[in-house]
Amino acid sequence: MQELNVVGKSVRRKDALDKVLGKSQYSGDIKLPGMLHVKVLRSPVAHALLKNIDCRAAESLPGVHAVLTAKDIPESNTHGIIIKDEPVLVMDKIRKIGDPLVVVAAETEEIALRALSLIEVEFEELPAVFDPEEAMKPEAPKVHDGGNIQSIRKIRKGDIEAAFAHADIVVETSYRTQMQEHAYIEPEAGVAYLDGDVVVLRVSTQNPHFDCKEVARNLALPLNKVRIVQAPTGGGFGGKLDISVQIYIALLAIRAKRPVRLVYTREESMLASTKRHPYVIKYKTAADKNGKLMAIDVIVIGDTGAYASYGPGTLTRSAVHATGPYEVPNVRVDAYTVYTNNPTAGACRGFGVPQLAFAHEQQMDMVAQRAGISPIQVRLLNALRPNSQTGTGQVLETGVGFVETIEVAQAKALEVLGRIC
Amino acid sequence: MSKFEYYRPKCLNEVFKLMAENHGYSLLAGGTDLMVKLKENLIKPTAVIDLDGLEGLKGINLEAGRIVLGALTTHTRLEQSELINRFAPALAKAAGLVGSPQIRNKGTVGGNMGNASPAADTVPVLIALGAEVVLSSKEEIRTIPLEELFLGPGRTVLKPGELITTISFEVLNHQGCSFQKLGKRKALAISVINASASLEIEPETKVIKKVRIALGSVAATAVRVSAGEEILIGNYYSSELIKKAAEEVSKAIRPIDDVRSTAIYRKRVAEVLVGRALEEAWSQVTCTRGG
Amino acid sequence: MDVPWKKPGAKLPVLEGDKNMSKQTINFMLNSQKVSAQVESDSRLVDFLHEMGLTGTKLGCGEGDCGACTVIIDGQTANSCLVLAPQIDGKEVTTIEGLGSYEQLHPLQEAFIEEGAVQCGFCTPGMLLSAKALLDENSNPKREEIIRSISGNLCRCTGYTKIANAIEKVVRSKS
Amino acid sequence: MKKRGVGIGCMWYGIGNTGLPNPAGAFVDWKDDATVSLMVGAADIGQGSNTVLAQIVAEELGVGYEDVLVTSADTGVTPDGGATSASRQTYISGNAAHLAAQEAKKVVLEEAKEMFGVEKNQVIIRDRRVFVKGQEENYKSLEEVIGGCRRKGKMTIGHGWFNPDTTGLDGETGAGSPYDTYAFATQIVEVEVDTETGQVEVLQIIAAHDVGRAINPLQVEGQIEGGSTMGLGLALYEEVKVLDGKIKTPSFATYLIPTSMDVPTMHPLIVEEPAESGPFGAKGVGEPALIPTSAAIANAVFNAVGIRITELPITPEKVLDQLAENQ
Repeated sequence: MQELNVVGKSVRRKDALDKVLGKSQYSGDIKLPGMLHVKVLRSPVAHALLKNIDCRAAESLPGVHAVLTAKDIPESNTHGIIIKDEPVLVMDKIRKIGDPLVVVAAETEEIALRALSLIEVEFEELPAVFDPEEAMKPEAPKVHDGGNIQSIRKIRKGDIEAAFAHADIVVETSYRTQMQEHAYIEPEAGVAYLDGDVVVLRVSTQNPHFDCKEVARNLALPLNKVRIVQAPTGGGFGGKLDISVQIYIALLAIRAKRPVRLVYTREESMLASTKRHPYVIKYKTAADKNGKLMAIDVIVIGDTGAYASYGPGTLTRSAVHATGPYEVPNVRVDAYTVYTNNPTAGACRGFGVPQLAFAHEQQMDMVAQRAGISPIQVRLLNALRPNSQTGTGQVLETGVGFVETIEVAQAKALEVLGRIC
Repeated sequence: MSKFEYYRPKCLNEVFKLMAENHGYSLLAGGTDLMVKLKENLIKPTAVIDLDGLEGLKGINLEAGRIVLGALTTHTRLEQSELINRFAPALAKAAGLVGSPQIRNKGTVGGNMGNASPAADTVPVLIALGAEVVLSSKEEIRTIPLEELFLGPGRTVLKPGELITTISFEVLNHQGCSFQKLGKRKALAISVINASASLEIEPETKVIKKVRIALGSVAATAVRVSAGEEILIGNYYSSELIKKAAEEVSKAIRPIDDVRSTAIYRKRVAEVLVGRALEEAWSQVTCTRGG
Repeated sequence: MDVPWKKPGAKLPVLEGDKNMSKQTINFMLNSQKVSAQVESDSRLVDFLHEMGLTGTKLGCGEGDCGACTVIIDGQTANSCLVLAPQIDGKEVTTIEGLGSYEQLHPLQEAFIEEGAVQCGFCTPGMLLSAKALLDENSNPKREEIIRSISGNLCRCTGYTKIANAIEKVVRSKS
Repeated sequence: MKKRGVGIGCMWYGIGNTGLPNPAGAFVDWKDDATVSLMVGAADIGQGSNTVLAQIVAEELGVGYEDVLVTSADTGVTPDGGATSASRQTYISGNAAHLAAQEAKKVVLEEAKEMFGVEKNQVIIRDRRVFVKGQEENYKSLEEVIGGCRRKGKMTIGHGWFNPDTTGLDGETGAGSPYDTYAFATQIVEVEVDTETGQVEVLQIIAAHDVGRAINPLQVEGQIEGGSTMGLGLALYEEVKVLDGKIKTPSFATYLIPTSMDVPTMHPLIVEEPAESGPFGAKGVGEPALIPTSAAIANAVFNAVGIRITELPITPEKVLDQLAENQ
């Protein structure tokens, strides 16, 4: 590769100085003159029809400046990166514990919290579904009107049946992976204020331009009347891709005509943010007697919880990556994104690939064992290399450094562990 | 967090007076548990009495063959104390496995007891060491064996107006003590289960004279399990005997399922931990303490 | 989260804070400067510091489980979310604002930058204070002691290795 | 008894969104004194995109890294950079910034060509100096050349945007080219399993990652170490426990991520197989770092004690159960 001056050098991070001095102003550190504090009332039940919300007592509490419900959202009352299926504030149906019902802006956090305790909510609980495989059955309670199978992503290549019929080695295993929290150390937070007729937000976010569109759409504002500035963000890992505080604070800044701030507590962050999709993976691998892969047949079920969020994108990526970094001539994958009344799962570092890696890498070791070769041999035998074809039929002409990663790791293992796999 | 008055008295009499005047008081020793309870609104005191001003309750002393710990001794002090490392290294070990450096700097041995968590790390060691606690009130000073302090999670025999002032245990020449902890990670880990054992031997014959086995996180309070002790007393140490004693302990306990683990797992590893604790105690008594 | 919730017809919760509690005056040393301030009896140190404009101390969990709010009190680290503001009366408190400045970084701050120990930065102030407290007490700690000294500070970005490297670098440069 | 084992985990990861347009834009304003203002939509959430993007621009413009001021993720100032996700910002926003820099550079090269009286491709800009190939001693300062542009009323600004060359996936067969480039990795881990308590300890992680080109090697290592640690959490500790829709682990006391004491010795290894379409060959590394870790750990547990844990996380309870079943 070409020798370069700046690229390839470990220069000092742009933001490191402010960070080591404690000078970086994260959203929760920002204090604006006359700033109000926001709290959110959330559902304690997983599935219910919302009948009535009585905010009168909260509204009349001294120090409270605005109490908003779904009725106060000028337009849309929906958000979501792929499908707009999540309400800003619930209008008629609660789909998970933690669904937002009311937002309050008050002089202090304490008053805002007290206002929440004065709100009366009437609801009618509905039968709920918490298991994705149960949710796929036709008789399961419906989380959304369209049914619980949000989408299916299919990959089809070659002739699966023939490959399995001729295989010397067949390995079939079911895997389950858990729900994971992103656990960034900075909980979600943001401030909003008016600059003339523009509402300006400084928020902890991974995607300000998306936030801008969602705020504008729900507030019925043109995009040039909403300005989102990302504040220094204390980690994201996919969990700050979805809307968190943005629409609430924009709404309340406009309503109260005062700057507002909303900082989630850790518990609220855990309750309201998305998670890594828990997966059920049924994985079947066919190989010849030498350990050369012939086919994979995979079913993936991802529990996306109450809302789609990045679910369909995650399951699509899982389907594409289901082969692992290997050449597999015959492929069948069905990846289901399923709604339940669980916490919403969304984007999480790795996007559905860690779950599949957990499966395909154990499959590879089992194939190796059956073929009587080492885990490294089975990988080298099947590795994607320049001009290999992927499970979706893409030919990777260049930029395929997979084998080198095996070799480099193997050499290091010999050096520091004294052995290889 | 609820509104309360904050006091920092300088002497015990002032503490007694404040406890008498404020019925809804909470005592603040290190605050590492109290502050969490306040935050979660699990308690709503009208007064918080900070004991930090009671300098006399912070020391570690050797008095007439007993180690005396002021109730306000922090875990960091315990862990670093020369006296403790010399006479009760298992206690130093347990203190060093509590929470994190920040928690150990603040949290105190007395506070940990007052909090009465079944998972407290220093408690099983102190029970194994045969510790007694001194409870003081305006009216009386009483001394009870540590294992009698606890009634259940968060509940002690402390009466209104009473507080833990000192904890003490006898220093024995031919005794070894140990601590074993199983957490879900290596720091900031509440014990899934912990165990301590002390062995006292007859110096001439090496016959086991006295045994105490205590476990945490297997019941509503830290518990002493005599079932395992009886097997060992009057016998010579052997790995088969240890195994048997550990099995007895495992049979005797009735742990529960909770967010950290399962009852079945706890029963299984109780046996492992008690076995390891007895081994560790034995190596203490024979190697480091001269036997 | 403790979800504030009320079913129709249920009795209103008793409201705290109706009584007017007296404020307390506290005197303490903050980053080597004498400070006298009025504090509410139930305010936490971390919130009080923010009120004073010292926002370098971060709040990550409020329960002493993450260490983002670590400060040094009388030479020892503490989670400032687990300390009441009135408790620091008569004490000496060091926050990240007392560690270095744009003009003169603390060697630990310099090393954190150089060694790539900073990513999102939210754990950084607390991490630096834990490291400082260690080095103040022990100028030549072993790698294990370094790692243990930051075991009360969660970091989700770096995997800790580069943080330990940075602290080790300062130790090596001193010895 | 404690038994050790070694396991391998591999992965591939397509950089950018799957078979969907996901462009990013950038503006470059090369100022009179040859310092640069770069405006990008990419949100730096701690992974360090601002730093990397400044390096790319500085490299292209022949200025120092410190010469580049980055303003990012402000919808009032910066073009859309898309999400900081899919390990895409170095690759996609990096290309956008690179293109924007190239556009601004064109103006300067044009001016230099006239000043030196040579063809444009003969002119080189390096270390804030402009010179004709092979005649480095005869240089002009960048400020001088930019000044020349200004005197003619020329702005030295550029914009760029990049969208990876992909195709959508067929609805029935999934056929298509959903990503322009892929990152690859191999991780080898060593574990120690306590057969009596079921506890698994990871002793070492060797993580070899093909990142195309490491724009900032220290940051790449930081991603590998941090990602592997998150992968370690996924493998052994972390689980949001949910019962009837209610989270039973709603705090950092109950939801456990690795602490400093849980992290093994790390051996991050950078492999550079350039992506033709990447800025200076760069791909991405943010997510790949986490992907193979739990797989490698599961395989290492098998290697150590002969049990296959097929449900994450690999808890001591599951290990003991399986060990008991195997006996």
